Amino acid sequence: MSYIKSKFHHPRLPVNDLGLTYRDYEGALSTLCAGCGHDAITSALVQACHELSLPPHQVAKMSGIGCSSKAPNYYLNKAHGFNSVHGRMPSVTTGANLANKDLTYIAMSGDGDSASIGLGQFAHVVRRQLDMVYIVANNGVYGLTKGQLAATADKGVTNKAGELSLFTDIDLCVMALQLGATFVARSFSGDKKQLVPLLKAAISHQGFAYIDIISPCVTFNNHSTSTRSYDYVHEHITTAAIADFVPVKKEITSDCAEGACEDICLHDGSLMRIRKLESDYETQNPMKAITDIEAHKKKGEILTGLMYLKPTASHFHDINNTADTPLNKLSQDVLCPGSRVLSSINDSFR
Amino acid sequence: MSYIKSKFHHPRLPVNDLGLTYRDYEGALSTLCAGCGHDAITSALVQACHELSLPPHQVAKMSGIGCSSKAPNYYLNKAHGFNSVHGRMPSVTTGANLANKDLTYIAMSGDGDSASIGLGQFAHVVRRQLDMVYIVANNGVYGLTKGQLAATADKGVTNKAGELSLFTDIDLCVMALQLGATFVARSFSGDKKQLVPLLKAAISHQGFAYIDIISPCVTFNNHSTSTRSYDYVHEHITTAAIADFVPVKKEITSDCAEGACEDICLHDGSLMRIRKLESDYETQNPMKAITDIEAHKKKGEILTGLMYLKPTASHFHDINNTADTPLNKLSQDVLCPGSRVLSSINDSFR
Amino acid sequence: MSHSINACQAINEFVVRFANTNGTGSASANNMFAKAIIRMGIPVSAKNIFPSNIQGMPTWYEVRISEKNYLARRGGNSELVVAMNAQSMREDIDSVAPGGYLLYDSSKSLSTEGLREDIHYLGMPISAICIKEYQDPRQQQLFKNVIYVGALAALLNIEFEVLKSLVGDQFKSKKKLITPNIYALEIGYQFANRHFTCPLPIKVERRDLINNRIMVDGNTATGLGAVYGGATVVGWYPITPSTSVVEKFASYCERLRIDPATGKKNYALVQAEDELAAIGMAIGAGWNGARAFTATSGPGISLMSEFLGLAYFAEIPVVVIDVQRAGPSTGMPTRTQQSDILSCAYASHGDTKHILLFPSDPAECFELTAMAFDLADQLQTPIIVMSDLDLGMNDHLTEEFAWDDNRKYQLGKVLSQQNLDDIDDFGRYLDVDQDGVCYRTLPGTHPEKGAFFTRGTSRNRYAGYTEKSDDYVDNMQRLNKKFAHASSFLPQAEVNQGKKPAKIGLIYFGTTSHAIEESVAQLKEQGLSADTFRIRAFPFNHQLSDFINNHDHIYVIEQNRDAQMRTLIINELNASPMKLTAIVHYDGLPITSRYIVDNIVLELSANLATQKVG
Amino acid sequence: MSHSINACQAINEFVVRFANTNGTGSASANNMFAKAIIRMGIPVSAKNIFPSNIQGMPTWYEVRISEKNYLARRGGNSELVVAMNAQSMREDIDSVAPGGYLLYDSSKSLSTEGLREDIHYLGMPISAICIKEYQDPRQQQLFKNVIYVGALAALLNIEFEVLKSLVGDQFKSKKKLITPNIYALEIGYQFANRHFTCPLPIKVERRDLINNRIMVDGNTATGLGAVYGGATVVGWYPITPSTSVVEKFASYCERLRIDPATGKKNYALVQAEDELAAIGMAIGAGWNGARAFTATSGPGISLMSEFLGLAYFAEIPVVVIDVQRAGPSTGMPTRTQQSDILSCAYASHGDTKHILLFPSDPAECFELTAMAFDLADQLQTPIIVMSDLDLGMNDHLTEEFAWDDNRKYQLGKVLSQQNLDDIDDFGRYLDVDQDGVCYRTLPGTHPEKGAFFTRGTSRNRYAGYTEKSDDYVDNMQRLNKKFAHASSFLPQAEVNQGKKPAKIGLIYFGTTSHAIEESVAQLKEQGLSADTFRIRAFPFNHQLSDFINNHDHIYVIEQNRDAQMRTLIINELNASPMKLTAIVHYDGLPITSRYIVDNIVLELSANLATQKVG
Ligand SMILES: Cc1ncc(C[n+]2csc(CCOP(=O)(O)OP(=O)(O)O)c2C)c(N)n1
Ligand SMILES: Cc1ncc(C[n+]2csc(CCOP(=O)(O)OP(=O)(O)O)c2C)c(N)n1
Ligand code: SF4
Ligand code: SF4
Ligand SMILES: [Mg+2]
Ligand SMILES: [Mg+2]
Repeated sequence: MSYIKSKFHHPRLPVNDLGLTYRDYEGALSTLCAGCGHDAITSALVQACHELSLPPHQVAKMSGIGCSSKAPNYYLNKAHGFNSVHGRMPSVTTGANLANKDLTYIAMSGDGDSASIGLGQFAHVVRRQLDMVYIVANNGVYGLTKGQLAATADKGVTNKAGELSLFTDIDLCVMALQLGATFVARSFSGDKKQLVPLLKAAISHQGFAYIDIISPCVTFNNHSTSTRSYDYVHEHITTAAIADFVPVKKEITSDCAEGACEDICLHDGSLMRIRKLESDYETQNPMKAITDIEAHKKKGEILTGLMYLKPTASHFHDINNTADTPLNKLSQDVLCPGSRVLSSINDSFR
Repeated sequence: MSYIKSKFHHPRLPVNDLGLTYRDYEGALSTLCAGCGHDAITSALVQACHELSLPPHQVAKMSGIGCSSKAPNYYLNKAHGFNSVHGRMPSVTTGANLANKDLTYIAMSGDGDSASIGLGQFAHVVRRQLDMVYIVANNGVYGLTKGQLAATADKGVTNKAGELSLFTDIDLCVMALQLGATFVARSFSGDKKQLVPLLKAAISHQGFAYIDIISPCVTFNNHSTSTRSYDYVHEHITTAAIADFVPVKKEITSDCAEGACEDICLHDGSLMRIRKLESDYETQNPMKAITDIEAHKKKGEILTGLMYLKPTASHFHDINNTADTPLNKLSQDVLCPGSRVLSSINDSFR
Repeated sequence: MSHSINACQAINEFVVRFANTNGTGSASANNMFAKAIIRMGIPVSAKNIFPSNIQGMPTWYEVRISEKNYLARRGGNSELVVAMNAQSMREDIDSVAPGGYLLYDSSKSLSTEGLREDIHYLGMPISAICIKEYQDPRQQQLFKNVIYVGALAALLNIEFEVLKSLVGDQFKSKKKLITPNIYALEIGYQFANRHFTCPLPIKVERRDLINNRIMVDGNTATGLGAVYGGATVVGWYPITPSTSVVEKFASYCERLRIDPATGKKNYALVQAEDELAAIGMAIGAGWNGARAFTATSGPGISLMSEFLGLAYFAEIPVVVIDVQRAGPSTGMPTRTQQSDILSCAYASHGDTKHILLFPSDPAECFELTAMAFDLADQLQTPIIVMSDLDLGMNDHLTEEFAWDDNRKYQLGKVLSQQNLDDIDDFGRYLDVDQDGVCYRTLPGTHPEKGAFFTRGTSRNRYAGYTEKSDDYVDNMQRLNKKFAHASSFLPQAEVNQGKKPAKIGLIYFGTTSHAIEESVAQLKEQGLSADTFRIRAFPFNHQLSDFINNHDHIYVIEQNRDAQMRTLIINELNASPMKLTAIVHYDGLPITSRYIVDNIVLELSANLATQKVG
Repeated sequence: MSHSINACQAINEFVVRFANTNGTGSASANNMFAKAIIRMGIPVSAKNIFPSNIQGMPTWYEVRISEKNYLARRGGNSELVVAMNAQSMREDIDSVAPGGYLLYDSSKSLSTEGLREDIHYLGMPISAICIKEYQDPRQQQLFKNVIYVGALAALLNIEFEVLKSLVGDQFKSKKKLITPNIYALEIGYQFANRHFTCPLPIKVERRDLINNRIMVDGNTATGLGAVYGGATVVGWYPITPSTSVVEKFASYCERLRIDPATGKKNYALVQAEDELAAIGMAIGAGWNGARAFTATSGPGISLMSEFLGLAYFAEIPVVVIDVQRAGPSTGMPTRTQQSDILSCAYASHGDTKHILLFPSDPAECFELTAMAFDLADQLQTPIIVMSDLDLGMNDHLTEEFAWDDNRKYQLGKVLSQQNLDDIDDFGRYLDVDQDGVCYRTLPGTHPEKGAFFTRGTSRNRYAGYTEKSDDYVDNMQRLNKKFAHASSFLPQAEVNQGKKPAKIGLIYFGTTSHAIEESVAQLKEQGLSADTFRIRAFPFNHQLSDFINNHDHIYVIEQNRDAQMRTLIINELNASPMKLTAIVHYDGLPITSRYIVDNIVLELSANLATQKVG
């Protein structure tokens, strides 16, 4: 039932550099539960892409299977999307990216999709430093199959059905840091002010960018004892650093106290302005980021914000030394060696 | 061609508490390449099990697929073994362990088997804290398929065929530490003096024990530019702490300098004597262990020895609260509720 | 509007269709409705037609009331439609049979354009009533459903006492909910009596046709069967429609499998990281002598196929429950189909064959699942129980579950320490009894003897690794022998056939069974008599070949596109394809007798035509 | 010993079998031997029979020399056995044909007990010679092999010049190795001349029967075919016997696919973490418009089955190379079989069907692999190339590779930005041309039009998610239409049949082809004439039905236990099983004409017998 919304454009809707309104970045009507965190991620993504003036059709929307993996249908309807199979989005995205390095790959996954069935592929796509934005909508449960515990659920919590989480949670931010991701952040679908700039930064980052977005499942994991409920997260969230994305043209107004800010220049001349909320925060120290995450967990806090950024990251195609022309655009005369070469090859087998 | 070796026992072979000689712990004749590191692991295991006086038939030998996974056929021929499928040993071992908690599960895997195809299962068996010894014979390549690079190969090295390792290596010790393994060590098949006590400790440890054993592939990864060759490892190995296993009865002679030793009492009253070779070494600090490993890597050194030990670890069956009788020994009258119960169940559906 | 249009007339033979929005708690109210009719002694079948989504999408509940005891989906339009979802109102109106009734929420008046003239409209301002009656919006939501059930009681002549007792049972544990629910029922009941001429010409009358049958879904039965079958280890991964098999198993274990002395669990259940791990755990446990299973659906079967090949070749007992759904790929996860037949029978690369069981109702889910554990141990190979979404997730009126306390688990050929002492020549793959089934040993049994190395690679009779052609062929032929031997252990087919066989033979299995009795009756009305053969297991035996040989026209009726069971029959029995006509139904809804009969008749007349021509 | 026993006599028609230890570098020497005979204009086939292990285990190399051009494995014992492995000496002696010759290393004398009287022993103290000649143990090892080749030259009358030129070619790049190798050859050559009566009664004589054929393995051809077919993206995971497909693809790309200007790669190859990821990458690339493939064997096919179902249902072009090995499970990884037919044709749960291609020699591996990329794009579905270990890893004498420079890649129905502007109603799954193949768009093509959401779930013609039964059925039927339509694109079968058909028809495919010409000849000797039909692709077409109808006895010859191709034929063509007799050979070694003919004759006489009786 995913029909497209009314195309009526309010005359006064703000347009971006491409002359597009945010309406041009929307997708089909969501079929998720009213209040689902994933829908908030959707609108944050719409806003981020609009503000970045991304040409919508130059984006590829990738996902696995799950409520979260349905979300790509609800944004950027001018972009192609691929709702693949459960837990295998990373490999499909890898192949798509190998075929055409010029698109922007925004992938949406769930914590079941990535921390359980997809953990191996998650780890290996990080390792391969694929140029993509990897979003996990972290709700601590399997929404689409009605609320079983995910491997990201905190030890000791019970899901709505009363099942107890017996084991320590798998933290995908920590794993991403560990495996060499060049952009790692955690955010909260309930905090658009923090989420939108982080998404803009992740999308602008050339290289592998991971964002873990706590995205409450209102139907199966929003109860009082949950640690992924809106209330709980609002109460226990702390932020290490907020990242503001400053596009190229926009000149920088120094609106922040000494030392509290760090400006990181990105590949295209745009800026990431990091506002440090924790005095001892370091943007480029993955080991420290891991320690901080664990430390806050011990305190019962959820650390969010930008965890790590390597501005001058290399990605798969640099490393592989792939041709500049996307492989899917190479013509037969470039690809096929032809008969003359073949006859000399034949001679090598006589 | 795995026939059993001559059963002739040298009269003067030392016997253990069970009256068994090491011969009773041997397996079929190895079909691995002459000089393969895995054969050294085999003999270390034979010695460790013999010295621990393990009843051979109370051991279950588990493995996946690979040269390393063939190894269980070459030790403990009185124990059952299961050479399963590639990368899936952890799940098979989990099931076996659930069925009978009273056996000792010694699993042998390869770095291809565990760091690539098996990475997801590796991570989740660690998380579930299964009571087992998980050995990875780390040779940086796929031996059985003739030498392709494994995900554990160091970035920048080339395999024998000349293929370059493009990405950062996956370090399974780090991952195990990260995911809550309660015993983590790295060793070298070329250093039996260090390996045997570590194996004894791992086997005696109740809970999940991981040992990463650098085990050179003489055929495909022992060349001069390899970082997994016997020569390279011998030259770059450093040891954080040696673990000596001291069985219950054997009384402790204090043969080591102040502070250089730490004795940890294990569940059964036996001791782990940790000889710290690095002054700032801590046995029970996983985050520090990770930092140390990475630090040594940066220095081009390979850190070995005991990385982490949690003596009072709980394991899956404690957590699951499984019955004391192994599940495979429960009789029908315990398992089957019978007809009376059934008729009341029927009534609930009228 | 509803002046002089003729009205449907029916007593105990009609269909009521509920149109709701999922996630609004309509399920339990609709369920109460179905149960009430059963408690009045009248057979009922109920089909839940729900979306692959959690909240806010249209969902339907189709209740067929049939004193003839025809419990398949009837199909076609419904005599009464309870239209509570504005989203789907248009199609819901279309789904009313001519002369039938539409009960709708008249709080907002129906948009009149294109309204049908040939049906009766029963408007009831349910939302308005709820807003008046209740403050809490959640209650306004929930009691809506209870209220229309109350109205239906009046309209269809359901005994109000029956409803009250049902409410009583339903809220045994939450007593304070009883009064408000009965109150809501009364609101609807009285409103209907006041505003409509009750009862309608379609109504129910008390009968005594239920006997000892129960109303339960197949997955509950399967989970319970696993408990009775002695399963102790489960590795699983959630997937619709199989999820509730394990959830039910777990909840029964929490009641029936806790050691009274210690409070510890006499079972171990692990939600695995994926399906490969799930079946890996079951296989590891089976290897180690515990009864183990996993439950999955379509995509899970594909992912398990490598491991299924291992279990076949390494000869490890394991039970797999496949609750089939509409494929291919992710397909329609909330629709039913029987389309994993081939992928299960021949799961995995290489020459591999698996044993399949085909339950047709919950009672059989219970029985065949329990039996599967015996078969797995006796035959040392995977046993796959082929259920489907219709069977697994819909409630069915079924024989009560039965268990003979004298029944003993069949653990198969497992050698004890004593046995091993008595044997001087143990070989894991020695065909001692010449039935292809060899004696196995469990780890830890004997300090000196019986240990062997289990492997997925070729091995000789003593479990030694081999690449010798003769050893390999010897082993493969023994596996074939074992497979042939298996059919003698398997449940017999259910055959209905007169002394002299009818012209037509119908072969079917699983949930198609529900439509067969009705189909045979309808065929008879058309002067066609038919014998029937219900497959209950694969591999087949001579019974099936005989049935095929004894009939001129055979129809293989199944719920998939590619006639997969027909393929299996032709291939395994060398039956002539010409003789076996496929009747396939694969739109994701349970098959109906109408569909079966129409297609048989169509095919027969076509047949005749060609005969006339040629 | 070898006094008055009669000796094998043969010119250009005999078998030489080499028994070595793997990892001792015998391969290249043995290969040189085979090539030398080819360079003398005489056809040769060479089978490598090696263990699933890296070093120290017995390995055999069987060279059949046949001027009749019979290039299947002949089977039976060999006229000459070069026994260089003490481990397997016993069975190697047994493998000599009566009157045949055993060339062995006499440095240690043979243990005399049980030595055969009926063969000739040619002792040569090779180890001793090497120890005398070389210091470096590695050299002592390697040159052994070269020395016995030298000896064989003398014994079998191989032109020494030919060997020298071969050495020259082999070490083009390492010139300094030429002299020592020729020296080693001479050692052997002279020793043989001095100590044995050369040449033996079995020997070779120059012919001119090779024409433009080349000697190459199928995997090399497949890898090269992928280069010519325009493959740019590869995801793979190592597995014997498919590994060298990708390794060869990679090495050709390093030569032929580097952008001259930038030195950058016009391809991307990823060693994936497993087979699921490998095919996932290929599918992602296919979705995005690149030509992509993966190569695997048995277990990999099982692991890829979920993804194959997605590609079928979501209609994504992708090429999969399956180099089959002996299953089930891990089976015998270094033995050959054709046993993934069913698991590939119907890979994945649900109603799924895949297109298969069956190359029979390296030339066809090249051609069909290149063609597979066109087919995948034209049909928007997976194309599986069914090779096997014998074809893939053994060198075969085959037609040289051919490529027509006018040939253009067929990219199928992909809409450009312009196309989209011209269309006002785009629906990804609209069957515009009524052939079941719809028009697709690639990401990034058009700023406004043509974008859609690809999914493995059910969808309508406009790619919108649907659970409507009609939409679902509509789509499933179109997929069937597409599959039927496909056969017109596929390579034609190779049929040999006289004007009036023979009594017997042989249906075969893949490597079985090598034994067919010889089988037909041998049958003729027995007075039986046979027509032949070589399947080159699935789905089949009327051609095959016609062939079956035109013959009384059909034999389906294949290399698996369960007669999988026969199943496919019966199922897809409704052919009568009674008519199709399976001749199955599945011991892991390549099939021989002897086996085929013996079994046909056996079956025929059995047949006659029963006819007499009944
Ligand atoms: C191979 C396979 N196994 C299982 C499923 C069933 N399934 C669908 S979604 C899902 C988990 C979804 O959880 P998550 O990824 O966290 O997404 P969420 O719904 O919570 O956003 C599962 C197990 C499937 N579709 N495919
Ligand atoms: C599903 C599957 N894929 C691939 C293979 C082929 N294979 C056998 S062993 C192996 C890798 C072995 O490497 P590792 O685990 O490191 O063991 P090693 O031989 O190096 O000791 C592979 C890819 C297989 N047997 N099964
Ligand atoms: S079930 Fe949870 S995750 Fe899924 S849509 Fe509803 S709220 Fe969101
Ligand atoms: S190939 Fe390498 S890993 Fe395998 S047996 Fe030989 S040395 Fe060991
Ligand atoms: Mg989730
Ligand atoms: Mg390895």
